[in-house]
Amino acid sequence: MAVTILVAFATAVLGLCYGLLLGGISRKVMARIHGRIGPPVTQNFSDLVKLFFKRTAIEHGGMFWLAPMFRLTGGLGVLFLVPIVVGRFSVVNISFAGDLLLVVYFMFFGCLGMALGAGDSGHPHAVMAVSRGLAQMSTYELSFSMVVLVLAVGLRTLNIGDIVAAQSGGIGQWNLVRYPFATAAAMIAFLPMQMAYPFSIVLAPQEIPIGPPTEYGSRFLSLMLAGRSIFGVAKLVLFMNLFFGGASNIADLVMKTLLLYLYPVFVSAVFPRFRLEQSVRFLLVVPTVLALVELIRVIT
Amino acid sequence: MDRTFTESDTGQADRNGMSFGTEMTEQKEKLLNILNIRFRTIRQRTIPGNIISLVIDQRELIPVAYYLRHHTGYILLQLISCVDWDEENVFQITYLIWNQNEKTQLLLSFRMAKDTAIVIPSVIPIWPHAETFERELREMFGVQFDGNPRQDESFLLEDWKGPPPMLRKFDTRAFSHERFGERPGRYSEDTRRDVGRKVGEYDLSRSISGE
Amino acid sequence: MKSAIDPRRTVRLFFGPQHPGVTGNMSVELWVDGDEVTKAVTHVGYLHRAFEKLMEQRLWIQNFPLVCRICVPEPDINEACYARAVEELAGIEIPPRAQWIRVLVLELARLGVNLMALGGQGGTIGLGTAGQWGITYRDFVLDLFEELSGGRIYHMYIQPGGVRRDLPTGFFKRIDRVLETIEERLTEFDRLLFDNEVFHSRTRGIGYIPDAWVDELNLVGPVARACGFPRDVRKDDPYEIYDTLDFDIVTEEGGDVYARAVVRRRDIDLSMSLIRQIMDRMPTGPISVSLPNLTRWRVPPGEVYTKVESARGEYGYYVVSDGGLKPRRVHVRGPSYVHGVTLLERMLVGANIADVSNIMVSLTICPPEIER
Amino acid sequence: MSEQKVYCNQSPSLPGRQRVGKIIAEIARANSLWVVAYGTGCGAIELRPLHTARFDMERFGIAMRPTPRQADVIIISGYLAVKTLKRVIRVYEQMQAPKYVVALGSCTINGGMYFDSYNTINQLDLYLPVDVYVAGCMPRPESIIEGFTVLMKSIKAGEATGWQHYIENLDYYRSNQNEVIPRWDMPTYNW
Repeated sequence: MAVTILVAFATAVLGLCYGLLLGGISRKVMARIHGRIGPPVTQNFSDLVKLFFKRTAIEHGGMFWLAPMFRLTGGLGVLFLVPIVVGRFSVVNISFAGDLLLVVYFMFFGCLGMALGAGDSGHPHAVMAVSRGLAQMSTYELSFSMVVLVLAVGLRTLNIGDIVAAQSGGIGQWNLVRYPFATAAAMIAFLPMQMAYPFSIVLAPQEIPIGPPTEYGSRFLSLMLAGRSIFGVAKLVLFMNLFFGGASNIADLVMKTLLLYLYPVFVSAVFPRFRLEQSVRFLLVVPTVLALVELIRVIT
Repeated sequence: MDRTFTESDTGQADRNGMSFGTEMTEQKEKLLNILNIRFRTIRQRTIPGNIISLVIDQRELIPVAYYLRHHTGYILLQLISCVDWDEENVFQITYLIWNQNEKTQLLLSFRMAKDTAIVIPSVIPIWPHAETFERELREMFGVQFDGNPRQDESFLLEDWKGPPPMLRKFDTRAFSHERFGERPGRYSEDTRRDVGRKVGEYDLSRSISGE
Repeated sequence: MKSAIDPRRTVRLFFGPQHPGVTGNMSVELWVDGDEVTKAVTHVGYLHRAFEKLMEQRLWIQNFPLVCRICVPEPDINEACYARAVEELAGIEIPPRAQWIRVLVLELARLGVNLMALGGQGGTIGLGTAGQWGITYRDFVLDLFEELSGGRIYHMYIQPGGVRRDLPTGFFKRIDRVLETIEERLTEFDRLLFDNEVFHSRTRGIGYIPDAWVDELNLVGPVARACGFPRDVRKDDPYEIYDTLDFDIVTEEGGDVYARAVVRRRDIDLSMSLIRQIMDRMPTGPISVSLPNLTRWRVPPGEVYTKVESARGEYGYYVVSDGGLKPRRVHVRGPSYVHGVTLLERMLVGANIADVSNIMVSLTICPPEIER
Repeated sequence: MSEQKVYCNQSPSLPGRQRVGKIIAEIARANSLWVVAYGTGCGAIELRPLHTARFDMERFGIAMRPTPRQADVIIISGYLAVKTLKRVIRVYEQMQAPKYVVALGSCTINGGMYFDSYNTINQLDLYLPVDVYVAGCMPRPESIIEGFTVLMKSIKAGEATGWQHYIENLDYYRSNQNEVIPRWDMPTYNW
């Protein structure tokens, strides 16, 4: 029991640090694309500490206070439910090795809590961004759940551990190879999940600066930064488990998650932002059709 | 009013050493003849180059503007400006109009006495974007425009109290000095001494503050 | 318009002044219904420095370092306008080399401004890479200005009676290098911006200006040229030596944000070709005429309106002299004066809230011109 | 939502001495300065090159934030018209302490070219607590970076306490602001 709690705690801390580090790396990479030197990779750590030690004198009601908690909880939930390393030495936090649907629910949970809190902040930009974000989320969650359905039908299981085990036999067994269309759909849905351009219509600095966190200052923002980092890592681990054969050791984990993390960075470096209806149309058509094709392939 | 005006304008024209009617293209002559026939145009003065300066009677602004906009090529309003001749207690309102076809510039101006609260008819029906110019003149000179719906909205200044700032009798330096203060040591004597050495006993600060 | 607004469904939104998407320090008050703007009112005056009042307080020559502060992105047009106005009033004929150098400086400034405007056009719809690159290329032009005049932004170079100092030795070589660098970088830039499907989908048909408005509101510069109207002071009323240069006015059809971006892109090429022509044909000789004792300089009375073509359109100075030590009246007319207030208030009605900053940047509204 | 809820309406109190991790906090503050993206004057034209490739501000952890709630630094980039001063005060007070003011240009120091303009203030430090002045018209990007390094040094040394000074002498600043701004239609304390 104690060991489990210890491992869970270590997972949370390490996930946080790794997420912050990944954020720093992505800022560095983006700066290099711009031709700049870029911030040190440890930039997000100092941001986190600085924000945590700032004065907080904003009162917007209960939900406003709770929203960063929701986000953090969502991130931690996903992180704990997903088996991180499966192999000789394996890190599986919650012993029943959670169900994929529960993970999807937790991914909803964070965003919804964020939406409620932002709505409570009463800033028109935040409200607009929330409506945008919910509209967009419903679209990409549709295609993502269809991908989940594909995996469920194809592999006869919703248990992430079993899904990872099913593709343990080398690259040929990965779902990337087995279900290429589903993987493509999921990777397209991965962009709006990571708020990457061209789907980054929620935090649109030139249109509605800057969306839900407009009113969120010092400590709230540090909590949200932590939540976002953990959430990001959890999503990376989830996608790695679902399509890229999981991780059998730490080096494997780091390499796969790093590559997965850099993919949205490169995409958002060269694309402007969609308008809301354009984004929704794209997300409703392309990934959904891909997932449908895969579903038909799997069923027949 | 007309008399004062004519004198001053003749004076100006002669000081400029400008000869009336020279260097005028066919279209310019035609336009000026028509305007002379149809309107009580007080004086036209042609500045060398492609600029016509046309001085009209203030009561005829709208007819002349309408005629120019709809019967000639002078359709592009560039600027509405106001000059404060406070010695003569007169405002000079100038409309700059550009003729794209003949590539000629028209300075349509008239003079109005300041003290009598004359209301200038707005040219918004003829040039919609005149609204902004008139708003600015209203704020900066206190000139009234009749028929401008937004002329009392504040344009550049916010909660401005006191005289319209662009009037020449408004001393911006004194106002700024007593309202915003002045950091001690801003004027360094040595620079003034240098300037004095260069230009004799001429005092630069006096030239800034205006004789 | 008031009647079209339903208070129960409308959010009143202040777009600026503290807003990353607004061009400079101005604000647009929007009445938003869902995502659609039902009414827009421009609020300016955040940058009002009362230049026209200050010019009446200063000597003719003391205004020369002051005028360039009016328009921050492109100061040289102010210097050129003011200098030409004073020369026209005082009947000064400046030497030919000074005219050529002036045109060279004006074209370099236009090149830099258009680079920044293109970058801003990309950046305002989220393509941060384009914004970064465009402003970085502009820095090369600023280096030339720094070598020429000592200042990056405010040059105070074009003074009444000529220019302040002669070109440094080997200046043309460095201009050539800068132009080559910018040209080769611009191929990549075009692939990033103009070959981008999302950029097309964000800019085509957005911010459309009907042709009727061009004459009705006297739209100038790239805004009019993007509607197919060849409005360009360099051709309409050639100043300095533009009539001896060989170029065609850039026009595009469509009148939307995309057309304006393309006009700016082609203006960059035009400026480069003009700069090359000037460098080939630059005459030798004096660079300025000697002026009278500047502290006692009385400019003969009269009124003039001089205009030059800025990167945003016609930029004019209406100067009235009463024969005194100081100007009687200087009225600055920037192109943004109409674009930023009347035109913008018309264009934003019915626009999507996501396109407001897109439209504003495509007009390259420069608030200091409106407010002075 | 009522003003009571949005703005705290009692006078701000100085936070007690931070015992926990004061050193860490100050090093972190110095290394991540977030600037509120508000170009108040013509100096804003030089802030664009500042975060592009030539002079990369982000090297020092200086980033632009679109909302004052998340910013630490406000850059007063040049002259302040009275109309802008009102907005700047509002933005400054909505920022969360500790917060710093960097003033660019000679026009913020003594009016500069606009010393006799009826619409621009002459001394910024009458209305806001300025931590760093960067002289010049307009200051080059290198000098702005120099100013930021000075600010970082003073933060690490714990000397950049302009915001505390503002809270302590709030009445002095308020009286100065009120005599310049004709109509004070803002909440008394809006943080």
